[in-house]
Amino acid sequence: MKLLEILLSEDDYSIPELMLDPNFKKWVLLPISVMMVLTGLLKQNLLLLISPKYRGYPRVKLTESQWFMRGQMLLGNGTNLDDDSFESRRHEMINILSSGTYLAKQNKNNSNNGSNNTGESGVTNPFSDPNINDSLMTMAKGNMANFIPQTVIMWWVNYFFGGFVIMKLPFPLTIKFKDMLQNGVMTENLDVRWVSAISWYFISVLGMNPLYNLIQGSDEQQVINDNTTGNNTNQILGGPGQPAPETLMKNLANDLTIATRHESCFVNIESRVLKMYE
Amino acid sequence: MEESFSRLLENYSTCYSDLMEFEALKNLLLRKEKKTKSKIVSETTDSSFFDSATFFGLKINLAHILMSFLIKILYIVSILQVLHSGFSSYEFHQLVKNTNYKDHYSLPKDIQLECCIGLALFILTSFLSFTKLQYYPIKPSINNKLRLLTTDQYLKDISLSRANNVHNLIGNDPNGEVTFTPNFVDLQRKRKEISDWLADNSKE
Amino acid sequence: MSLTAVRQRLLTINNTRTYVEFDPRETVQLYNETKRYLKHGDTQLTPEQRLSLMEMLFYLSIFCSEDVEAQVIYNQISDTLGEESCKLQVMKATLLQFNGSIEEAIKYLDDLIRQEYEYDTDMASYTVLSKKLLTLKLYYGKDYNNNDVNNDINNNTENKQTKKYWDTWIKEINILIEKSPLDPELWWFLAKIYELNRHFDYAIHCLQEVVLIMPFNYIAFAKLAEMYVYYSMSTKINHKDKVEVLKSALNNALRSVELSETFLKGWTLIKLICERLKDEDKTRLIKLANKKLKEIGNESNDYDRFISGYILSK
Amino acid sequence: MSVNNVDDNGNPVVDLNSATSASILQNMDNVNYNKKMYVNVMDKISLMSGTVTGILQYESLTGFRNFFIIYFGCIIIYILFICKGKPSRFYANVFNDLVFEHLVRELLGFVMAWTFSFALVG
Repeated sequence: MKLLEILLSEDDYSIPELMLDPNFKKWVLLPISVMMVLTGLLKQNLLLLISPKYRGYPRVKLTESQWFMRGQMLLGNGTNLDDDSFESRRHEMINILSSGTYLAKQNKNNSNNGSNNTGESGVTNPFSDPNINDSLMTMAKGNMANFIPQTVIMWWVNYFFGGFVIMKLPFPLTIKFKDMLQNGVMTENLDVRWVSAISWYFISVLGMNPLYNLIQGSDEQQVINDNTTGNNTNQILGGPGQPAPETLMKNLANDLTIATRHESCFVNIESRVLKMYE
Repeated sequence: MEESFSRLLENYSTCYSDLMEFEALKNLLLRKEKKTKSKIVSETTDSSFFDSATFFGLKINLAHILMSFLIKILYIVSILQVLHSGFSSYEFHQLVKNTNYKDHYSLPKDIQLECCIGLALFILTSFLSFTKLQYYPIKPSINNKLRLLTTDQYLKDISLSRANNVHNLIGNDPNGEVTFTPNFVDLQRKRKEISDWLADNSKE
Repeated sequence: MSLTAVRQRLLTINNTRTYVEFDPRETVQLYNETKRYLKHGDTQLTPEQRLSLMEMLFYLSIFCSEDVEAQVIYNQISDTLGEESCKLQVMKATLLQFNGSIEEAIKYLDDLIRQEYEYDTDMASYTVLSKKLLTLKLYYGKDYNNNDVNNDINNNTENKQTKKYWDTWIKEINILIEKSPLDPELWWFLAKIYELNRHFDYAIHCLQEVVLIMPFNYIAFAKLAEMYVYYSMSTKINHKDKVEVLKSALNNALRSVELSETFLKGWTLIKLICERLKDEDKTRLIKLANKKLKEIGNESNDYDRFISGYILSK
Repeated sequence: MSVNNVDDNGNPVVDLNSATSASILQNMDNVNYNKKMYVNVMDKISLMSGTVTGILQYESLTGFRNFFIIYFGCIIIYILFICKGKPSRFYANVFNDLVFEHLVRELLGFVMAWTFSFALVG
């Protein structure tokens, strides 16, 4: 609140004017700004490079999760059907899900005749699974790409441009900012508006977003349906930390059993259309 | 060349589920086709016409090219103005700093004015740079021309029923990947159809 | 600006695969235009979009029997991407189909699916390859040689040979659907086959699956309405049910226009169905449909104008 | 989009149970497109007005006042000329989408440009 008061107060009290070497502008302010822009662009491209790669699964596993998703879709989009077709589909899906026709493990056991007993082991160690390690790696990489450039630049600014005041802010701040913004400047009574290089770094970190947008985002792609939303069919059941596919299917079957109240989108559609367009 | 019309009507046969009636309609179109055939064939095989008119649609878009050029110029002018006033302001402050009367001088009016005009011009230009949405129809019309369809809006409708109007306007099926069953196309038949058509047309 | 519109048109045609629906004249024109566009270059085209347009050009060259050029395009794409992706594999199979023999293409795809895609895949790639394999096998394969089969609606249910042929199709597609129940294209194609064989009730079932998967597909709703109309005309059902079926048809048609305001087919179907439902008072709907058709006739593309004008004049 | 990305049903699964009426449904691509157009123009303007404010050597309150005048002025121009007076047709939640959602972003961009040109000129 106090900050707001000071921010909004007309600047009546005069501040002692400092004479700064104009070379500060040339050799401190500009290099930091250029570095900020460049690393921002670099980061974007880096994120593209380390984006997760295509990952495959065995086909049976995908079939299993697709049948599960079909049940979910019936629940979610069932309003698109009339009552009779919804009912018949509901019963069909309940049968399929509760009997586990398309469970991947079952198929495997049938074909290999118990050569592998994966069913017994229960919960596996998440770190022994290479797939999970992969996803953890991509997550970690994404985070690293975000904060490593930040740390590096901050260090760079502090190391090369620390210990002196380079500019005056156009707005006043409370005394609390003194520690942060005049870091390394040994003057107790200097006004907070005189700040060191690191505060220019902070301001540009906060305010760079519009600039990045202008530099790279001006392609006004007007493609009418650009189907880049990716396919949602590749999620698989029983990922890390999830219950077994079998349980999930049973649960969904239960949900479907309960879902007897079906609300079709065709109820009152005529009056709705008339109201919309007439 | 009305064959495309009849083909389209075939898709719309649905509307006339009486097949008999549909046949009658088709015959009507075929008769019409015979009448107009000679004229249209000469148009389709005229390759120079084909080159200029269908591709870039130069005639219609001269105004647009001029407009985008003008907008670029305006951007440059406004940015130069702001830069120039910035430099003037810099010089002024350097001068004033070395005198003892720095509180007595404020920035000269002309610099202020130049700066403000630059900003106003910039804002104006960035609003002018919005263009109305334009589309080419998916299928060329019977004389092989693509007529540029301009809508009267700068932004896209968000409500689903209106957003789909664009598809209807240009004759697009947004779910074509499903409805045309592209993975089940009989390639050999398609090739034959096209080579037959090419043979027919090159003869005439 | 016009370049934007050209780019946008080509990309839309590619994304929706509309080019497989074009008639010969349109195909040849699109082929020339795409070629010229890619040669001319466009700075705003991203590399991905460029590649996808090249894929379209590949298929267009195949359509126009320009096999050499297709091979060149294939080489260009595979130089940038490698041959791992399923789209490239389908393209390769297509090239084999015309440059080598169909058996070769079938064997290539079969091996690929069996040895690789069964164990390490994503569903889209798996189904795309399977569909291509199925197409090759059933359209041109030795076991099902059927060049005489006529797809014409009028004369195929009687012919035993064709019936057997379509039964194979239905069986094969069902096997694929068991593996990948969320692929709308499979359901749609199955509906198409049932429609050809005049099993409209089965076709309705398949289209309802499409609608479940793609809840806003207004084209599918209109198709459903169309199937209901056909179903109501078939001899199987009595008069009382007929009205019910027509009502379902009307509901679906209404849903399609609810999702898309100026959808010509939807409004036409509404007009038609309302005229058939003689017992009930639908004057308001008919009036609305006429109004909308008039609007379409005033401001849509040339084809829709022509058709709406025709329908209104009737 | 790319050749190795086969796409079949990219459609979103939306729970329609709550809203069967299509008048509420929105096309997300268009929503994003409109927002992007708006952000693009506002980004340009806020950076430019920050620069100008710095050149004029405005300080504290005057500078912030400058920002808010330009910001709200541009919103009004945008609504009147680009949205043709009907912003609700293009933006689901007009106040949030046009005023509040990007306020902090544009303000920080403005402050950055302001500080920068203030320091360079002064």
